[in-house]
Amino acid sequence: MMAVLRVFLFGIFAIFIGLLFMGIGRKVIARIQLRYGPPFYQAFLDVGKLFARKSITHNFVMDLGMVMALGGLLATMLFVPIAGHVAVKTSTNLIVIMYLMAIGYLGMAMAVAASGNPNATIGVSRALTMMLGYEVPFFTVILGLIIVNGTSSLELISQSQAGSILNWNMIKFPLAFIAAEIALQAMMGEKPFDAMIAPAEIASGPMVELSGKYLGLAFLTHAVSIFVETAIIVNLFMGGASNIFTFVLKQFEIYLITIFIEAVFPRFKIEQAVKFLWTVPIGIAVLQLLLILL
Amino acid sequence: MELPPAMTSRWDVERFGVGPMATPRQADVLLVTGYVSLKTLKRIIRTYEQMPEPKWVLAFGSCTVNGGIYWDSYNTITNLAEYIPVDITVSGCMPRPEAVIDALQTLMKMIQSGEAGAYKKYKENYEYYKANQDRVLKKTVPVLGQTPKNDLEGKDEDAKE
Amino acid sequence: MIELLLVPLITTLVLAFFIRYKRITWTLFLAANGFVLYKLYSIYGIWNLSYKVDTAYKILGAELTLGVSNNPIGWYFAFFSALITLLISLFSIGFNKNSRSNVSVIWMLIIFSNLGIFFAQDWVTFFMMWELMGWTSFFAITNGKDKALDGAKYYLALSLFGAALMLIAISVLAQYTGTFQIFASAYGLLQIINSSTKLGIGILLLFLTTFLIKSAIFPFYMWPQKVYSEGPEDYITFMSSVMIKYGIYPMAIFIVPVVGSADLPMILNTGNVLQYTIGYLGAISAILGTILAIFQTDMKKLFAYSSVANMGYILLGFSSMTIVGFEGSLFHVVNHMILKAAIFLTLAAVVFRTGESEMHKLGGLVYRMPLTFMTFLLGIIAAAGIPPLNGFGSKWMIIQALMSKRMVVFAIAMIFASTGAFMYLFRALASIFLGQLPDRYKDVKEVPPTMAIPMFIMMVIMLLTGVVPGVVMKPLTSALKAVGYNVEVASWTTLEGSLKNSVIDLKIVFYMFVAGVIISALMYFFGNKSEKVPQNDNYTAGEYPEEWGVDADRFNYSYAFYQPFKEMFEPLLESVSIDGFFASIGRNFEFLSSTIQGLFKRGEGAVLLFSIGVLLLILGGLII
Amino acid sequence: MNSIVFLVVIPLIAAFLSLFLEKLNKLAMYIVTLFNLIFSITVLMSGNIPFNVAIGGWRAPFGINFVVTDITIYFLLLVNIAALISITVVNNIKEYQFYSFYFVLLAATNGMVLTGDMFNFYLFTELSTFAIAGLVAYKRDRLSTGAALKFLILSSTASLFSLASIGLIYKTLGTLNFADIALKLSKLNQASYNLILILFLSSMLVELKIFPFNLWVVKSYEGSITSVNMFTHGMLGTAGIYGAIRILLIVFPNMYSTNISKVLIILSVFTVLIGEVGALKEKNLVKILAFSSMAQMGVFMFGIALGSFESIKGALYIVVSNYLAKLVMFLVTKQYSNAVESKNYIDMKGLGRKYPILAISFTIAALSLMGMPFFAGFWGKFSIVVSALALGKLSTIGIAILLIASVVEGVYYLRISHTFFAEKDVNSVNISRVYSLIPFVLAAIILAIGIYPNFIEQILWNVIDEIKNAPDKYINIILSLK
Repeated sequence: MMAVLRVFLFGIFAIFIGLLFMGIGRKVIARIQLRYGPPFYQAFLDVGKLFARKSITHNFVMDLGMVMALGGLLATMLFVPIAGHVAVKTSTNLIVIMYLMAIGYLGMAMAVAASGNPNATIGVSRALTMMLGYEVPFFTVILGLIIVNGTSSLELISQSQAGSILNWNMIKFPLAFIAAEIALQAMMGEKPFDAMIAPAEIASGPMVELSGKYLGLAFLTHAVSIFVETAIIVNLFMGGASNIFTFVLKQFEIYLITIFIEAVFPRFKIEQAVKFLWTVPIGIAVLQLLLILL
Repeated sequence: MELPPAMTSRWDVERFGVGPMATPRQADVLLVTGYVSLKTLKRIIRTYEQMPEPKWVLAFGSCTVNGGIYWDSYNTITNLAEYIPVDITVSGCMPRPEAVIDALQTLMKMIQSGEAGAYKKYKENYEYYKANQDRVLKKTVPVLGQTPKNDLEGKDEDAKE
Repeated sequence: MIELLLVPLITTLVLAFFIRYKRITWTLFLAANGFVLYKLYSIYGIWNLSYKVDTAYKILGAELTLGVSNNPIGWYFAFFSALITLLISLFSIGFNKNSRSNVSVIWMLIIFSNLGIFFAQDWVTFFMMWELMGWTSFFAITNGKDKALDGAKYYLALSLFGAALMLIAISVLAQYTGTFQIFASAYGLLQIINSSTKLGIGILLLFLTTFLIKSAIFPFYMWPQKVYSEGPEDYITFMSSVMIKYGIYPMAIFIVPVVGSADLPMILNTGNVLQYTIGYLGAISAILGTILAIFQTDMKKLFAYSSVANMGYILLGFSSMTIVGFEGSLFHVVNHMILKAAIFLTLAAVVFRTGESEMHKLGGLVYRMPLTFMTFLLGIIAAAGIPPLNGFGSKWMIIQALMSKRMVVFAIAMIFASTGAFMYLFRALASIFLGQLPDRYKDVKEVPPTMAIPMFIMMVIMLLTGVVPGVVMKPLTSALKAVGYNVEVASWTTLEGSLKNSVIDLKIVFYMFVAGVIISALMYFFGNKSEKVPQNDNYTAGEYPEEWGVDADRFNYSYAFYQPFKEMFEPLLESVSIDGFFASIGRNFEFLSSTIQGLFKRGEGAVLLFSIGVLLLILGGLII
Repeated sequence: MNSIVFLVVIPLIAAFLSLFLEKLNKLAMYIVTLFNLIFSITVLMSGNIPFNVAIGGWRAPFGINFVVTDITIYFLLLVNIAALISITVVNNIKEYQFYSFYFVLLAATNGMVLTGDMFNFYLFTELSTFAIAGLVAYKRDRLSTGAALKFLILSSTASLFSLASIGLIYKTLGTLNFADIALKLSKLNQASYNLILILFLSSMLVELKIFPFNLWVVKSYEGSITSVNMFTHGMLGTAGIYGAIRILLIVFPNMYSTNISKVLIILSVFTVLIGEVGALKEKNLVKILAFSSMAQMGVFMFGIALGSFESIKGALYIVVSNYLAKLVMFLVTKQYSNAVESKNYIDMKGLGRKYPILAISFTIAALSLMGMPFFAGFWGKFSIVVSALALGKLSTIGIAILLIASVVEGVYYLRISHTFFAEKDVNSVNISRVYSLIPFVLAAIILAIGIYPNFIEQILWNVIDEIKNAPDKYINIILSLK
């Protein structure tokens, strides 16, 4: 019973933090663009409204896919240690986390493709291409850290950085951190790597046919993915944290970097994005890997 | 013409939580900006019908109310409300961004108070609207029975609360 | 033991007799497969079973003995292939109702050779079964259809070529070791490598090439797409899930132990030269297979390349030469068998109902074939290696092994391939089952129960092996233990990696996934209700697609699905195309053939050539 | 067993009689062939083997003699069985010339196998050559006349060499008896030995279809009727193989110490390559078989040229497999090509669906020729490969090329089999199912040998034994008469 409650709490927590980050992110972007911006709780309002509205579905795959999307990401989230706490006792294996994350994306892609709108499919095709673009540098970074630590457990990696700030992988392996940051930007689908949603071009891509609660679920999925991705980076590079508050703060720092980049950059074309991801971050990551191996 | 300033730094409609959305599926409010030619009307109707409920229509500028300077054009409708239910209109030719923001604010209040529910009317009086639509849309059927090939400018903007 | 081989053989004869009665043949076929499976089940653990035939045929001064024995790893391969075969044969009953040709006879012969390969005790038996499988596959692929001939010819040529290499390798090996026994000759080969490295490696490479050909590893990766796209779909299912593993099995029992314990120059202290050779071949196959799969428009070709990539993973696992990698590879063999069978069954179902295999001409079939869709969905989730389905565990073990051996290039190749797998798998899903349903498929129905049941069982098996990997890992580890590897028998749900603190419990992963889905489903039910709209009610910027002459086919985005990606890779692929090389070999032979025919047609020079021959003889006899 | 001469005499008498028999010729053909076959079987069963018959009472080194040993009797059987099977496809032939030539051929090939004398061997070879040339020309069109002429020219050129070699032998050794030659040759100096061998080989290789001597093959196969093809293959070919084994292995065993065996290896590899590759693009089924028989003879020659007993055993397996398989293939070709009135195998599409036994027999024969396991050819291929790899660089390269050539062979043969089984409506075609019987039996024998080689293995070891112990088993028998 406690375990069930714990799992549930972790899920709600991730959703909450993710939505909060999204709201604040919008505000920050508005300030950068010299606007006033929406209130920081706007994301909660949006989601609430979306769930309250009637929505349109094309077939059961859309329902299934959206549930799978959020479910997959929530499941991923349960494997990520948050300030040393994990929802259930497990080995917090990085590879498991990376693969589990994919099921969320698959659910999402499936749901939107089921709508039969070409814009959505184009968006998904771009998103998957982008995925190939960022997974490779990101994994190269992870590989370096795994080899250094001799373990693929996220928890152990973050524990190994305990102590002073100088023990953080961010300081020890700055190149890896830079590469991971660039990959993270793409992972979150923020500018300059947002060719998959490109509202002006393909009518917000995957989301084109989502309405009401489907859009709401997509929002939540995005929120959880923000949470998971920043949490992974914090664990990998910033040594985790001793309490949850510090952890969330560190996560927010990571998110803020992403937001800053997002606010000022235009958009890459998809092939440009992949080419960029396969030259700059991979180059940096491989350099770091060589430094580690030799 | 009035919407870009309303959305960007000067007036920043986003502080009320209002932002543009790319597709009707995600939108709550349909803004019909400016005169509605017959071709446009056809698209407006499809877009409107694709929006999930609840949905509202904000008719924008004098042209949508009485045709404006196109009042006697053979190809333009004069009153949008005959074809789709309009919740709120903003008059002026052209209205200022402040007027748009004001209209949106009013619409929100109306929604809260339950006044704005024109989409229900559309359902109830579907035959009426349909008859009106068909009457004018007949004219768009090409003379030689060919389908029209030329593109047209999108005149609809959708907004989300 | 012998009845295991006799039953398929006798069934073949009976089937040949009844070839014109489809109902009888396919039922018999099913029954025979059921018997084989039962028999295999009953001989589990009895590793000293064997059957020998002494012939009077003298070779190398001794009389040849042919034999089969219950070899644990062979049993592991045979059992799971028999399981899959049984399911496919159940599917075939329904599938072949309308087909004109009857492939069951030749297929049964292949099943005979299948068992023979996995249980062969000596190289001669192995070779005999191997060759039998080669030419029977040719007939099974063509199955009386002319358009399948090109692909089948390609396969046959490669297959015969490989067999020729193997024959040379066997003969040389037997000459130096004096035995045809597989296990004994492995030790012999090890000694040869240690004493005269060049010769030993030469023999090893000859064997390796044969096995690479059969498992479609680079540079022989072209045959699956040529063959799978044309052959009878149910047989192709068998081929892609079971037959492609024929190269893996001898690698596992012969190449891996030899390479793993050979004393060869090391690279970066992580592995020896051969290990890296195998690894690079695997890595190239994985990457190339993935990229090529992304570009295909024919669904069967797409999954053919996917098989190539998966074979690459297995080789990568072998190349690590650790027990985790080895277990992972063998586990992946079965996982791939299951998921490929599931996927190809659904493709067969689609072809059965629509008669179309070009993906861009399909679409929206989920409206009509939901069960097929679900099977396919689970299949691609498994193929992408996503937990909680079955492809994950084995891939995870392979990656763990590669990372623990610090083989970074291979690990990155693996990740590249499995992320890319996502691209092509989704593309197949979207193009075949999602999107708009064209009008011509409005009347398509779900497949009949005989075909639906195997698909459903496949789903169950995929989920079962994904959540409880012990159903495969327990026999596997017991088999490895019986062969003499130093392994613990695996537990039901946990998998052990080779890094620190890397035990994953797939049961927990499954529970977490369920928990996530429950939370998410709560959210879903918490939302307002939704309304179902027809497929053509879609956002089109206010346009009516039908007015523009846009039908469902044109409205689907599925032809050039990854166009930007393709543009990036096309120049690269054009420069490394192996296909051109093989095609040129074929062309040169044909050119030579015409020349020779011309020589014999005209024949004015008969006497001249005669004198040349005499001169040659004089040269040989009197001068040299 | 002086009556053994009847094997030659009776067909010769029949050849004279055929001028007058007219319609009874066909019956006579069956009677004579059956007589020959039954007689050979009786000889086999009599248990007197080996024995020697001196014609006219002249003792061995001086007179003409017929020798029957293990090798002889088996080849005698092969020749006569081939004759019997071949004549089953003879029908609607009224011209007495055909029968005369056939009887001469039968006599000559039996004589070739039986004789123990160099000059007699030469005579019988010439006789059979003329008979075959006449039979090839039987169709009397441009193609077959040309083919026959070409064969005649080549074989007479060869016979010149042969005669020269016999002359040389007689000049230097003073004898023409095989056994005597074998004994005395070892005393000859190397150069003369080589010269004799080269001259003799040059003539021999024409019959054995080895490359540059074999330009007659394709045309004469193409130009003649099926029964003549089967005579060429089953009677003349088998007798030629017998000659090669007898003369090269028993009379000239010192060949392996010279470079000639290496030249033979090279020539046979070329033959295989040319045969297999030449057939690749061919559409005419008969020509394909011609190319293929060339290639098989190449493989046989390769096995012989290697010189180890295992490779010779392999070569003998190849002989058996080729002998059976080609007979099957010619029979099937005959039926199918008659049915569709074309020799192009593409026209025979779909026939295998209606007449599966013929097509399956053909496929089994093809697989045996390819050296697939479970068929007779495999054991031959296996033996040759194993022994070739043990015998140095040249043979290793040779066997590699041979194996690659066998890939090509596999492609073109199975392509034909596929065409037989391809989907096509062939209702208008009609073949009597009786014709399926002989191919089926022969194919079953191929399969039986492939699965259970013990029986044939025993026979082949007898043959090898005779080669191994030639002085005891052959030479002394002949020379120590009475």
